[in-house]
Amino acid sequence: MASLQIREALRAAIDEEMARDERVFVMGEEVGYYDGAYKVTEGLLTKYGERRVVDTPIAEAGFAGVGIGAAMCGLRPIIEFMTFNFSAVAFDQILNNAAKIRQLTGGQFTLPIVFRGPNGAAHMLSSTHSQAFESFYCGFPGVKVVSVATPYDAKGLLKSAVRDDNPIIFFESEIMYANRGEVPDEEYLIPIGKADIKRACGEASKGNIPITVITWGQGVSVALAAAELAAKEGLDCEVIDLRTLRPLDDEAVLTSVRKTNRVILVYHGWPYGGTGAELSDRIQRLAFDHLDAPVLRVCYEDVNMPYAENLEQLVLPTAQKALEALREVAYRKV
Amino acid sequence: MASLQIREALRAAIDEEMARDERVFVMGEEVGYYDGAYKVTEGLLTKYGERRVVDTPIAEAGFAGVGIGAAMCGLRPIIEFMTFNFSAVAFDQILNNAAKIRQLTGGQFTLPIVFRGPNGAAHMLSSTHSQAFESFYCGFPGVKVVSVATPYDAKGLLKSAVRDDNPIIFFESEIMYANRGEVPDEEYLIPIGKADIKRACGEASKGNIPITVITWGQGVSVALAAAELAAKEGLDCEVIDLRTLRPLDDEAVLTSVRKTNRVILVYHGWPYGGTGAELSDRIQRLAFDHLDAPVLRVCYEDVNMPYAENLEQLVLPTAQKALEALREVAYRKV
Amino acid sequence: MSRDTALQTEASLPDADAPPKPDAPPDADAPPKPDVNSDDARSPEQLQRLYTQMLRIRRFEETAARAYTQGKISGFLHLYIGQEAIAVATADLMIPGDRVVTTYRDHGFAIALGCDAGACMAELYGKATGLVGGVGGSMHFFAKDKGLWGGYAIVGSHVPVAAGHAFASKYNQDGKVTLCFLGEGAMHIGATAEGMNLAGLWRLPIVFVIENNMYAMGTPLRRQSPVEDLTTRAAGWALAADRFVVDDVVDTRARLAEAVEHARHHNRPALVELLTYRFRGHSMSDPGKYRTKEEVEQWRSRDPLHHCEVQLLEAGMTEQELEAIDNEVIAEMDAAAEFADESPLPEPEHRFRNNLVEDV
Amino acid sequence: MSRDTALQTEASLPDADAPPKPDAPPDADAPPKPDVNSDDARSPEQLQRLYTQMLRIRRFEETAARAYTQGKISGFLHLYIGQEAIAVATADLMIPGDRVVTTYRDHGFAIALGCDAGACMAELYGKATGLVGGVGGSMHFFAKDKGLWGGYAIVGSHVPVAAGHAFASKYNQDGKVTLCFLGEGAMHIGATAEGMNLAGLWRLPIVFVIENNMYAMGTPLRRQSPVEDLTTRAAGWALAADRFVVDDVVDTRARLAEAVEHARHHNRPALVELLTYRFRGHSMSDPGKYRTKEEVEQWRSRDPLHHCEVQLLEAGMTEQELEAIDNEVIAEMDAAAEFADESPLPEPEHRFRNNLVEDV
Ligand SMILES: Cc1ncc(C[n+]2csc(CCOP(=O)(O)OP(=O)(O)O)c2C)c(N)n1
Ligand SMILES: Cc1ncc(C[n+]2csc(CCOP(=O)(O)OP(=O)(O)O)c2C)c(N)n1
Ligand SMILES: [Mg+2]
Ligand SMILES: [Mg+2]
Repeated sequence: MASLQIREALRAAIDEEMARDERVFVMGEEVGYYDGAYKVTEGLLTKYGERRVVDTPIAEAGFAGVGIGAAMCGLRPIIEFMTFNFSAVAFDQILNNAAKIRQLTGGQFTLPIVFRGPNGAAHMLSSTHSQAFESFYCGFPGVKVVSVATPYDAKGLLKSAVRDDNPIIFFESEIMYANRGEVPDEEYLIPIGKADIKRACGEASKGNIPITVITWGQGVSVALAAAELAAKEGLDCEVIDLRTLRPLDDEAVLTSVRKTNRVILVYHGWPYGGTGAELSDRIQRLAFDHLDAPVLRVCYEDVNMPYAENLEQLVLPTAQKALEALREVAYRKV
Repeated sequence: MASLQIREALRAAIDEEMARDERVFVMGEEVGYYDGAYKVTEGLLTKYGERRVVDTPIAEAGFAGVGIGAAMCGLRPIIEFMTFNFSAVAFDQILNNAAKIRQLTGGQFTLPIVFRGPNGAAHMLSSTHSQAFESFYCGFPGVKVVSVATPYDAKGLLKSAVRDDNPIIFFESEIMYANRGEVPDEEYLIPIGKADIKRACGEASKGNIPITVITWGQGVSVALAAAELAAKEGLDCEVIDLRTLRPLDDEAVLTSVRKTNRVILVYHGWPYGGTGAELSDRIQRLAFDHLDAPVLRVCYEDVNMPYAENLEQLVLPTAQKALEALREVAYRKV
Repeated sequence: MSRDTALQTEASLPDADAPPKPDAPPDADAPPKPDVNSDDARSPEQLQRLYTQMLRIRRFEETAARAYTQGKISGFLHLYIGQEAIAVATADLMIPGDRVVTTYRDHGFAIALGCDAGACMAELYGKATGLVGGVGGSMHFFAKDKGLWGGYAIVGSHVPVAAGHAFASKYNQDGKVTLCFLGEGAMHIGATAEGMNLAGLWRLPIVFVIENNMYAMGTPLRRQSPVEDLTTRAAGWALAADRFVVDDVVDTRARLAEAVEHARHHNRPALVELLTYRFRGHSMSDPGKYRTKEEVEQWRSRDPLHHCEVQLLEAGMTEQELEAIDNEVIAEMDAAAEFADESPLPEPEHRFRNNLVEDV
Repeated sequence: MSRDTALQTEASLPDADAPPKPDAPPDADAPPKPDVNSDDARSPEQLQRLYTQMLRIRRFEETAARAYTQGKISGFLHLYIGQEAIAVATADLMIPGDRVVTTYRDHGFAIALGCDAGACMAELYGKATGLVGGVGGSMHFFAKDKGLWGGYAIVGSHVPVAAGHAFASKYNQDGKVTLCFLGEGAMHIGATAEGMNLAGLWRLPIVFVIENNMYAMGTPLRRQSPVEDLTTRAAGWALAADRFVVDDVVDTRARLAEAVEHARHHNRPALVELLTYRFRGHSMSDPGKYRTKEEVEQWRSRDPLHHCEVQLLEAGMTEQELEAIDNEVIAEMDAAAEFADESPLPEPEHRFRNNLVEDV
C-alpha cells in the first residue's frame, strides 16, 4: 500500500495502461511538455514520447473529434480537458459523434475513448470556470459517466475506463487532486457502474436514525463531514458514493433507501435536473412506499458562481447545510 | 379570431415586434432569401430588408455570439437555429456568454435575446436530428426556457420573449408548425412563467379518478389524446401545459397535484434528468403527503433515436403508453 | 494549369521544432494504386467503367427520388445527382485501407465504393437489410470494410473526426490516406477550421475535398464567405491546395490522386476545392427557387456523366451499347428497390442495440 | 515597412451581391481622434502621458502580484506585464464609443481606459467596491462606460461577441469601432474562425488584434499552428492585415490607429498581429519553466516601457522627474491596495442578483 495523491493515482492508472496497451495515448492542452496543467500527466511525455503524449492547440472540438476518429480506428485515446468548463465548445463532438457513432452505424464502430478532467467549482474562479457538467453529460444515451473522490477509486476506475469499449466521461476535481489515500501496489480494477458505501450505518433504534446520503465527487467529503456532525445527534448516515453517474447503480441506492427510509443527496452541481433530480425521481418511483420523508438535495444554489470568496462559500454545499437536511428528513425540528 | 398555423402565429409575433421596435432583428441560416427552412420567417426579408433579416453562413457559434454581442449593445436579436440539434455547436456561447454576462459584469449589461427553433424528434431524421435540448438548457441559471404547443401560445409567448430582457430559449417543433388554432386579431401577450390548463378535471368520485398530467411542447397532443382514452375508463385528466420550463410554474403544478394526488409527466425528451426529473423531484418534495402514487414519466426511451419508422415509433411517447401510466397511478391493474 | 503543377505546396512549413515528420512508408510496401496518369487513363475500358459507376449512382438516386415521392422513403434525402464524378473518381484512386469521410450527401460514395445498391436502398427504406440495419437512414451510410467511413449530418463536425482517422494512420504508420469531403458551406464553421489546423500542424495524411456546389441549401457562396476562392484559406493552415472545375472524371481522378499521393508520401495534407453543381434541390423538400433556370441549364450542359458519354461515343462505342449499359443499370436499381420494398423492418429490440457495446 | 503602407488591404472583396457597404459616417460627425500621425505624436507631453499610463499598469500588477503571494487575492491572476504598450496605445487612439473586448488578461486595458485603480484592485480582492462588485474577479474586468467591454475567460468565445458589437455599430450606423484582442493561442479555435469570417463577410467595423506573446500557457506557437505568421489567415476571411513587433508605444498607436480608422471609414475589418511578450508566467501559478532565461532577457531588453523611458530622457527629462512620476504611481497603487483591503465584502444577497434582470 502506498499513500498517493489523487493526481498521482490517476497518473499511475494512465501510465500502467499506456505501458500495457500500445494503442492508449494521451491528448490535450499542456499534457506533454508542461506535464499537465494540474500535473496529472507529469513525466509521461518523457517516458512515452510525442507520439503517445500529444500536446494540442486550444481547440477542444478539434482534438475531441480527433480522439473520436482515432478511437474509431482502434486506438484508445485519453482526452484531457484542462477543465470540463472548456468541454462546452466540444459539446457537439461528444453529443453527436462520441455518443452516437456506434448506434447510427449499426455497431460497425467501437469508440473506446475517455474524456477526463476536473469538473465543478474550485476556488474563486468565477462563473465560467466553476460549473458542474454532469447534468449535461448524463442527459443522453451512448456514454458512461464516472466521478471519482478518492485515490483508490480514481486509479481503479480510470483503468477500467481506459479498458472500456464505450465513450467515458471521467470527472475529477482541481481541489481534490492533492487529496491523499491508500492505493494498493498490485494492480486492481474497479467496475464501472458500482457505487461504494463510504460510511455504513447501523440499525434503526430509539436513539439512532439511519439516513441514506447519496453523493459523488466533491460532495463526498462534504457528506462525510456532515455524517460526523449528524452522528452526535443520533442521525446515522449511510454515505453512498455513486462513483458512476451513468448508468446509475439503482440497486445500491434502493437497498439503502429501503433500509433507512430517508435520503438526502449531497453534491457539487446545480439543482435543476441532472443526476440529483434523476435520483429523486427514481427513489420516489422505485421506493415510494419506503420513504418516510421526501428526498432532499444539498447542492449549488441555482445561481452563476460569484467570484467573491464569501459569496462562493454561500453558494456551495456545506456540511452544515447537509446537517440541516438530515435533521429535516428525520423530522428533527431545529 | 383567425385560424393560424403555429408557423404563421410565430411569424405574426416576429412581424409585429419588428414593426413595433426597430431594435428587433432576425438572424440565422436561410431566414431571409429562403424564407426560413420551415417558413417561419417567410416574407420578412421582403418587408424589412437585409439589415433586419440576416442570412448567415453555417456558423451557429458565430451568429449566436454575434447576437449576444448585439444584445449587449441594446439590440434585440431573434436568433433562429434551423433546429436546436445544431445549437450543440453554440452551446458554449449560450452557457458561458448569454447566461453569464449579466451576472459576471455585476449587471452592467442586459441581454434581450431570443434563441428559437424546432426542438425534439420530427419524423425519421435519425439520432443526431431527433434530440430534445430542454434537459441541457434548463440545467443552468441565467436563461429562461419556453416551449410552445399551440398557435395562440406560440404568438403570445414569442412576443413576450422578444420583449423580455433576459436570454430566452424558445422551443418549437417541425412536426407542429402546420398545426392550426384560433389566434385573436388584437394584440395580446402571454406571461413567461405561467403554465396553462389545457384540459381541466372534475372532482374525485366513485367513478371518477382525477389525475394530473404535466406536459409541454410535442407532449401536449399526446397527453390530450391519452386523456380522451382515459376518460372512457373513468380516469379524469387535468392536462397542464407548462409552456415555460424555466422557471417552472410550481404553483400551477402543486395546486393540481394537491387536488388529484396522482401525476404523470408526458413529454418529448430523454428520461435521465432534465425537466421531467426536476418535476418529479419538486412534486415529491413539495407535495409529499399529497401523493397517492409515485410520479410516473412517459417520454423517449433512453436510446439514440433510430431512423426506421417502426423503431422510432416505439421510442416516442404515445397516448397508449400514457394511458398505461395513468392506469398505474390509479392502481388499475391491467 | 498543367496537372503536374496544379497542386500548390508552397504553404509555409512547420519549423524545425515541429513534431518530426515520420518517413513516408517505403513504396515497396505501399499497395499498387491505379496508374491514373498512364496513357491508358482514358482507355475505353476505363472510361466505360467510370461511366457505368457514375450512371449507377444517378439511376440509384432517381429510383430513390421516385420512392420518396411514393412515400416509401421519409426523412431527409439529399441527392448527389450532378456530383457523381467526384465519388467515382475518388473510389477509383483509393488503395485498400484509404478512407472516405463525407456528409449526409453520401449515397454516391456508397455506390462508388461498392456497397450493394439493394442494401443502400433498404437503408433509405429503414429496413433491417439496410447498410446499417435501417437505423441511420440516408444521412448515415457507413461501410467500414469498403472504406466508407461515413455519412455525417452535423455540418463540419466530421472534419476533426476525419483528422482523427488520419492521426491514427500516422500513429500506426500504415500509409493510408483519409479523404474528407465537405460542402463549401462547411468551410465557415469552427470544427472545420480546428480540424484543418490540426491536420496542418501535425502533417496528417489527409486530403480535405470541398465539394463546392455553389450553394449551402439556398445560400450562395457569396453570402457564406467574403472570398470566392476557398483555397485562400489553405496557406493559413499549411495545407497544399488545388482548385478546379469537375467536368471530366478522368482529370478529376488524376488531380485528386496527386493530392492523395502527396499526402501519403510527403505527410503534406491538402485542401482541394472542386467546383461542381447539384442538379436537384438541397434535399427532396427543396424546390430550389434560389437558382435560375439558366444557371442550372448551364451546369447541366457540363454534366460530367454526359461528358463521359460523349467521349465513349468518340471512342467508338455505339448508342446501342450505351443503352444496353443503361438498361442493365436500371434493372439493377429496380431490383434494389424491390429488395428494399420486400425487406423486413428491423426487430423492435434493435432500438436498444449499440447505444453501448454491452447492448445486444 | 513604412507606416502608410503597413496595412495590407488586398484581400479579395465581397462581390457585387454582398450586403451593400453602408457609407462611412460623415467625417463632420466623427468625434476628433488623437492626431497620432502628427509631428507632435512624440512630443514630450505625449510621451510622458503614455509612459505614465504604462507605468501605472505595471505598478498596479506588481502590487496585485504581491497581494496574491500574501494570500489577499485568489483564483487566477494573469499579468499583463511586458504588454502594457498595447493597452495604452489602444486607449489613446479610441474615440468615445469605441469598444475594447479582450481576454482574461485584462487589467492593463482597465487601467489604460481610465478605470479607478482602487476599484480594479478591489475586484481582485473580491470586494463589494470592485469594478463589477467582486463577482467577476481578475478575468472579468468590465467598464461599459469607459469602453472596456470586457474580460472573457473562454478562449475564442469573445470573438463572435465582439463581432456582434461591431454588427450593432453597423446596424446603428454609429461610426464606432470595436477592437477585439486575443492571444495567438486563440487563433486555432472554432469561435475565432467563425467570428472573423462573419466580420469579413459583413464588413463589420472591427479590428482583431492578436497579442502574440509567443506562448499559450506553456505551448509555443510552433506547437499551436503550422504557420508562424498568423496574418496568413487574413486573406481567407477578407481581412486587412498588419503585423509588427511592439517595442515602441507611439508606433504601435499609429499602426493600430490606421487599422481602426480604415475599419471605421471603409468598412474593412482587419487582423493585426502584434509580436510581444509577457515577462511573467501565464498566471501566478505558472513558473514558466518552458522559456529560457536568455529568451526572457532578450525580450526584457526590448521592454516598451523602458524604451519609452529612454526616449523621455533623450527628450530632456531628468532621472529625478521620472522618479517623481514613479513615486506618484506607486503611491496610487499602494492606496488602491489599501482601499481594496479595507473595502467590505459583497452583501450575501448579492449572489442572487443579476442572474436574470428580475433579480434584485
Ligand atoms: C451545424 C449544422 N448547422 C446546420 C445544419 C443544417 N444543414 C444541413 S445541410 C446544410 C447546408 C450545407 O451546405 P454545404 O456544406 O454546401 O453542403 P451541400 O449540402 O451543398 O452538399 C445545412 C445548413 C446542419 N446539418 N449542421
Ligand atoms: C476554450 C478554452 N480552453 C482552454 C482554456 C484554458 N486557458 C486559459 S488561457 C489559455 C492560454 C491562452 O493563450 P493565448 O491565447 O496565447 O493568450 P495569452 O494567455 O498568451 O495572453 C488556456 C489554454 C480556456 N480558458 N478556454
Ligand atoms: Mg454546397
Ligand atoms: Mg499567448
